[in-house]
Amino acid sequence: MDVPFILSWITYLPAAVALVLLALPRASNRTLRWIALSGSLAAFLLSLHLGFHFDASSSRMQFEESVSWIRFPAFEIRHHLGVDGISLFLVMLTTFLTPLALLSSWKSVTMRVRPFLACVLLLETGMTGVFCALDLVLFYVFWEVMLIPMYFLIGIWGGERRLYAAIKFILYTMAGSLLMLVGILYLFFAAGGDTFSLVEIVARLERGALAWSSREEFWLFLAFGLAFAIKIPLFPFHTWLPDAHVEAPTAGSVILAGVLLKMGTYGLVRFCLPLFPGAALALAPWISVLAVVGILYGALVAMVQPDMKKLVAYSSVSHMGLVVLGIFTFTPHGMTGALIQMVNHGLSTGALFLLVGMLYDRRHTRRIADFGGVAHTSPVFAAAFLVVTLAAIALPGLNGFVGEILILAGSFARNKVFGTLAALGMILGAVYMLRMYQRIFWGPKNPANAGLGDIGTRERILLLPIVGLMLWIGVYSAPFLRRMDASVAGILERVESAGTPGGSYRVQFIDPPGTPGEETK
Amino acid sequence: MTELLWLLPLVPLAGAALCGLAGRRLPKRAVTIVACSASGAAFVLALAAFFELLALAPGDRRIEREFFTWIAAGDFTASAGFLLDPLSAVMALVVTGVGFLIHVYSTGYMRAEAGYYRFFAYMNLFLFSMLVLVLAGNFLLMFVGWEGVGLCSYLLIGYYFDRPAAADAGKKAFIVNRVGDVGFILGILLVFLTFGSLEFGPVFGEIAADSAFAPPGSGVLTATALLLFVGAAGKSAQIPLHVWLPDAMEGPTPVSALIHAATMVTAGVYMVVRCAPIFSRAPAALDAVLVVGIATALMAATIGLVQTDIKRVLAYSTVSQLGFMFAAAGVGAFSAAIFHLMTHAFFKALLFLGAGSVIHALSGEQDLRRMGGLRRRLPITFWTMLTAALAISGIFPLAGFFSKDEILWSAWAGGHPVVWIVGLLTAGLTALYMFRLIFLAFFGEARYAQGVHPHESPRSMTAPLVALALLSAVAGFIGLPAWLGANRFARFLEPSLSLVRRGDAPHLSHALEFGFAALSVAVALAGIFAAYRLYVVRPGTAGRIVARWGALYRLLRDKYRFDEFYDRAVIRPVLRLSERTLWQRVDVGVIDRAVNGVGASMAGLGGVLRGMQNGLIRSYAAWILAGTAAVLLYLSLFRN
Amino acid sequence: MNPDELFLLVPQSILLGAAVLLMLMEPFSRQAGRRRLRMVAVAAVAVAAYALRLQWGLGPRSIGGGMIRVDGFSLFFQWLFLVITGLSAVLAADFNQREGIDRGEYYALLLTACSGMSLMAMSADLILTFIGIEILSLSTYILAGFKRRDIASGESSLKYFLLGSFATAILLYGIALVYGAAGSTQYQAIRAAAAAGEVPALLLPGLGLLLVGLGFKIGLVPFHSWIPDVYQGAPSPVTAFMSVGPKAAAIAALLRLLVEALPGLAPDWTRLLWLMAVLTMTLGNAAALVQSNVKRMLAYSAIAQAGYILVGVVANTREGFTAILFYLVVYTVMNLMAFGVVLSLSGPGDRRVHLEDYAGLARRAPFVAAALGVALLALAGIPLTGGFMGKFFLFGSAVKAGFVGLAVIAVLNSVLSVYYYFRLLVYMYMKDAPQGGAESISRPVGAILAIGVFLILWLGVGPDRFLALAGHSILGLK
Amino acid sequence: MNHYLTLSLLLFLVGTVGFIVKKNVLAMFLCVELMLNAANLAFVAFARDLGQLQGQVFVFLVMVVAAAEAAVGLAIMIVLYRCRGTLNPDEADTMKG
Repeated sequence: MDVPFILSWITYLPAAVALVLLALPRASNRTLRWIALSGSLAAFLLSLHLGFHFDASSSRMQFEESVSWIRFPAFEIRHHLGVDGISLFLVMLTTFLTPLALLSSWKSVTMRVRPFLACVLLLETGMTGVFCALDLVLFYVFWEVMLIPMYFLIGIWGGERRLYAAIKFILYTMAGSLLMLVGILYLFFAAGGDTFSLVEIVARLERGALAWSSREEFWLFLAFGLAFAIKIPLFPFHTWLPDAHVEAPTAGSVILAGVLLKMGTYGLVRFCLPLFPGAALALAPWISVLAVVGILYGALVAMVQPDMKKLVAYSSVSHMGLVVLGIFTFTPHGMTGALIQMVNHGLSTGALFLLVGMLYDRRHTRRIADFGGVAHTSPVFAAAFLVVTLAAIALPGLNGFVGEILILAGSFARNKVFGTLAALGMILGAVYMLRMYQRIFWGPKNPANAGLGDIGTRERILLLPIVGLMLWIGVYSAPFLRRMDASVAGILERVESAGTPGGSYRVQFIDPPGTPGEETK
Repeated sequence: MTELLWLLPLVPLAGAALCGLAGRRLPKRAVTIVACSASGAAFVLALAAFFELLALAPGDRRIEREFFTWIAAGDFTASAGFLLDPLSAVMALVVTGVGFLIHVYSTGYMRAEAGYYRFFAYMNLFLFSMLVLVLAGNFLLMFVGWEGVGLCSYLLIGYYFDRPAAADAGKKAFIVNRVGDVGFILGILLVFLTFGSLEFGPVFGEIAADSAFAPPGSGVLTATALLLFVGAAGKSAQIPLHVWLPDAMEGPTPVSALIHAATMVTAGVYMVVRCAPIFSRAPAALDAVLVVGIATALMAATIGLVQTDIKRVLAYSTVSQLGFMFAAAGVGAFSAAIFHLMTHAFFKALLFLGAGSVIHALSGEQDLRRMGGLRRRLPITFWTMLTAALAISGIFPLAGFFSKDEILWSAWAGGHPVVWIVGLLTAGLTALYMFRLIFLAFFGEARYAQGVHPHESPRSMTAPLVALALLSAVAGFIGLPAWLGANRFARFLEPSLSLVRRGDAPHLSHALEFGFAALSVAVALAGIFAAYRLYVVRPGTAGRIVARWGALYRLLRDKYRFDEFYDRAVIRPVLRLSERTLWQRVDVGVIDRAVNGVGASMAGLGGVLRGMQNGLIRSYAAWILAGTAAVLLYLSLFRN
Repeated sequence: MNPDELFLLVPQSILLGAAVLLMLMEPFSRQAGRRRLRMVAVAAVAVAAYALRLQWGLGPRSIGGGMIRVDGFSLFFQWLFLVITGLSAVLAADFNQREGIDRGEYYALLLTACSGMSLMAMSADLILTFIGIEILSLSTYILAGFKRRDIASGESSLKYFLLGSFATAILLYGIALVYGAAGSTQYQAIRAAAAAGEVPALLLPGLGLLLVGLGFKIGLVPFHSWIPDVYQGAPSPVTAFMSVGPKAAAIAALLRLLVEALPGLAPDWTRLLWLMAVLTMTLGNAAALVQSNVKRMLAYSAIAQAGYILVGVVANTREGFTAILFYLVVYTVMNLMAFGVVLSLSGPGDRRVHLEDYAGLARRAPFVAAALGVALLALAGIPLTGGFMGKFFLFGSAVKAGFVGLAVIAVLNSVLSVYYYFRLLVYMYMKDAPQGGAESISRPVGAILAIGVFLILWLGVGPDRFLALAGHSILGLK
Repeated sequence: MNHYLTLSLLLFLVGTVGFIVKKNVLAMFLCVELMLNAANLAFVAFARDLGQLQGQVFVFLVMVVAAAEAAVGLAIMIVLYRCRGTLNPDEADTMKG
């Protein structure tokens, strides 16, 4: 079965539903919610089609579609979409998490429901578009447009300091992305001024029709890389994240942590590596240092957070550092691990925010110290929280482990110091997550929880698919990893083309400054 | 049966799923049936597998089954596959056998608990994880079981989660184990890096072929072995990662018996033995194992002397015995380590269950100082525990005698006389603290609270005691020392250890070996006698000794102050670093302030501009004039 | 002048004729007939636009011995000015009634201003440019002070008048110097004089003074100081007009002058304008950050926007000029929308123009808030709006011309601008209204807003036609 | 020739400086007139130097413009005086910042 323009359908269906919502003036909130939910579910079902019909043996773009968008005599901007093994699961993650985010707000958002739903759906369009776009301008448009609904989500439905958080979020991310815009423009003119197509420009680089001077490549890498680093967020560009997370409503946090952060690491893999492999190689040690610092720093700071959402936010800094480390190992397993870890982090952190949201709905506080003994009143909830916690700390058999072990294997092969330090993050992860779990759920019965109740049917429906997916990836990750292999190999081949032949260059190059080369197999 | 090997761990998993998901709505009876039949079925399956293995020729006793590819990325592949060989068969038998007995015991012990279903779900899940651990055919799958049992341990220690102590202990156990696990993981990665595989077969095969990547004694092998041993030390509570085990006694007593005595904590020993091909080619690492093992044995035994909580005495005893096992591995006597592991599983599980029976009878009292005189009230408990105490003390012909003696003898024969002496001393101490426990609990006058009427436990609890007592009594005979006949146990294990590199053992006479055995029995008897003098004949003597050696006593009572040390040297500095330095100072004070500072400085610039915009026409005109001058100047100055 | 040339001046004649007509009608029309005055103005604009349409496609012509050029460039700007004038007239209608200044002169002055602007775009002679500027200026001086009883309006008018005439005098002196240096005030002649070997000594200071004069009109730093005060004090519809019309006209004149008359001095003026662009953007944005009066904030924003436009001048390439024209269209739409909302909400006395007055607007008037929101997003340069596309091509032209540093500074400035544009969004959408009460806007303004939203999105999603038009228009520059 | 130009420049500078120094709106406007006339002088001088008539024509144009400017300016000043009762430019500073 071949569905024409399937990626466009997936991308724009939510936006279309959002417009429908805005155009229905008299519908009740309930109706609106159902329409939004079914719209996002439809997008999810369509994205399943991608998963089933994806050809795992190919590293090429699939389900490609390309139509002229803005046409000039000298060049055109194309509406060019496509997915490969790198973006496939991120698209699916987006369509998977959005219905859940909508469902999570079923009861908690009662004010201005219509614009809320529209924002979430528009956000979905933006995110899907980011993962599918293969034209630099199109990518940039999605990248930026997606900020606006997120800004409103934080600013309108957020917590007490929402205005500060919203403006900080938007300014911080805009600063990075606008510099990327300059990078895109430069790239465009350097590539001949006739195409914004990523595929075409990479092809030119591969053919040798286009070559960078090392200075050029360095600055271009930074222009793109900064935008991505802020989004990831890579230490030390992370301070927008705790604020944004804490103030965002549950659905916003879920999407923010679940999908938005991945856009940064995705961008690195999709753009920075194939376009600027030389700079990527040269900067890899430094980026790895930042990543490792982020892993430990995020974990240590997470350890002492009194606010659950802040804790999870800092843990994201730590986890995303691991993903970055995996990417810059330039090993097949490290990079595959990074890709699957993006999905994993989306699931586990998304789920954590859902769970924290459920607590917040009931108690209207996120201070860990205000809780204790919740397991007495809400055993099912406690169990679900435990599973998610364990996934977040990479317990084998759950999804997080698959990603972490692959990343560790990759980084250990590349550099033992980094690998070891990153592994220490596993200890710290257990410390802060279990600390939180213990303080919330264990302990003597707490009269404040008297009215807490256990989670209801809606919330179970919400958690079940996530937990199921966690187990699936944890136990049988092959269907996921297999679909990434070819694309990862393609990227790596591209990166390695920048190293001098023989490969020894590569290994020495990657060692951190100051440490002697280590033997790798 | 081996075709159905996958069923072996899956049966308890199904039990766990059933109990965990539906248990709240099922009657207790149903939970009992599900849980016990799951563990019983697992035991039967393990027996079947064992006999099937036995039916094969010794050289063929190695069955590998691969079910599916679990992780595959690049050249990194890990399959979900099992390896059944004598070593894993013995472990599976011990795990399921003791596990089954403890399940049965728990139906009685936990009867009154509200979280009955939860308890059994965790227990079955534990069996599943433990079986994955011992049956795994590669390092990574082993790690799955490894962390899985850690999780169950965490959950079961924290079973009484409303007690802060239990909750803390669970967390402590998990985190300390994580420290070890990271070592384990790094070891695994080093293995992968060196040999390009994670499967036991290829890796050990290459090592045994004295691979050029990692020749015997090479740094890589030593590093690998040491990292793996860090993992083992974490799981098996060896110095310096032993601190979690005594605290783990906050869990229900059957848990202590199953997880924290008989099975999980011995996983470290199992792992070292499984990786014997590596360890035996890394002499430096082996020495480390030996030193840590024997030091732990002695240290824990000394602490055990002064503990007053019955379960803590047993916990330190466990730590001590685990140290023995590592010492055995350290001197290269891998089969002796497993042998002791097995016998220890029997008698230590028995001791814990007996202690549970005592606690049960005394309505939760765990302090030895408030027991006494229970001999007649709890006859079955007393006799079975006495058997176990004799066994652990190494009295001929009980199981502990054979296994411990083999370790001591191996140490001497392997050229480690100091280890032998320390081991002997520890054996004496073992007898001393064990019989201190027996005498304090069962002899003398009753010191428990008025109104408590101890009575013997129900049959569901005593039956496992008796079964274990029998095993403790006779299990030793499968591993007779050379001067008594053939060590069948060692011979059975042989195929699993065929890749071990062995030095040439000096030929020592059977007479010498017999003499040493007699000596160790004598030392044990001396220990028992000392305990008798101190706690039965002259009960006041202990107090006088304490008074005289106050400092030493306090040191022992405070467990050498490891916890305090960690608290001060690690936990608090890290927290302080995180809270004050990283969070408040770096994150808020530097990074975020820098970010906000950019904004503030722009707003500051805006403020300055605001001031310049003073509303006066003439000053605006002055600006225009100045600007004109600047433009003219600029144009004339920068003319090329 | 032959009939053919007269035909080319028909649109301007219509405007001026209508202006005279309006002045004559004013004393005879009563309150009820006020509508007719407006209709006359709008009709004049429409007829002039139609007349312009007839000229399109005739190819470049010139009148008066090359003093007046009718080419794509001037047609584009004439058309733009007509749109601006027409929209300003419509926007002003209800406001003027409310404020009691609904007089024929108002519309007449708009029309004369329009013809002054058109003259600036068409002129290829410095003297004619000067006259165009003066016609425009005199009209706007009066418009700024149109609320005679209002202190702020009077002050605004005075400031504008004094500083404006001061700047004009400087400009005139510059013209004199150029005349002295080149021997002519015609652009082609100046160009020839500058190209013939040695650059005459007085040409450079002449250029400097011309830049000061035009820079004053555009609002370039450091000649911007009048803008905030005048914009704030003038009646809001006048501010709306001033923020787009004269600015665009001055840029048109600047482009004509630099490209047609002084390409030989390009290294000099690009370097100078580079610096001015940076200063203009940065100072405009930084000062806008700390404003709480929306009109004043938009005034500073207008300064900053001029800085972005200047980027295209600095690039000094066909792409740059195309982008400028495109951006001027976008800028017109978004600024008129923003001011349209401001003047509708400002209430009696034109006083409710503070950020607090916008609190909770999304609740009180969802459509108005949404329209203003779209305009603000466009001003901030968010994709899918014309504002993004405009900046995209402007900065792109700079990058292509090798001014990467300028582009970087420009985008960083855009980040800065996001802060204050979005702050208004914050007030509208994220704060609760203090006193509630639904807002109403007049139907014409509503229609303009709706069309504006549509246009901004169209320009953002499908800009190719407009760009082609702009690209075609700048072919006249040579 | 140079003398005329020097005089013109001098007049121009006097005008600009006067504009800034004077504290009366009317006087400031007269300074602007002075600047315009400086330009006129320059035009005439250049025209004579170049032997053209053009520059002299410009002067008339400028004078017309200046007259219109004066008309508008005086009107504005009258309005200002009615509103505030002063012609001091420094008092017109209600809008700033």
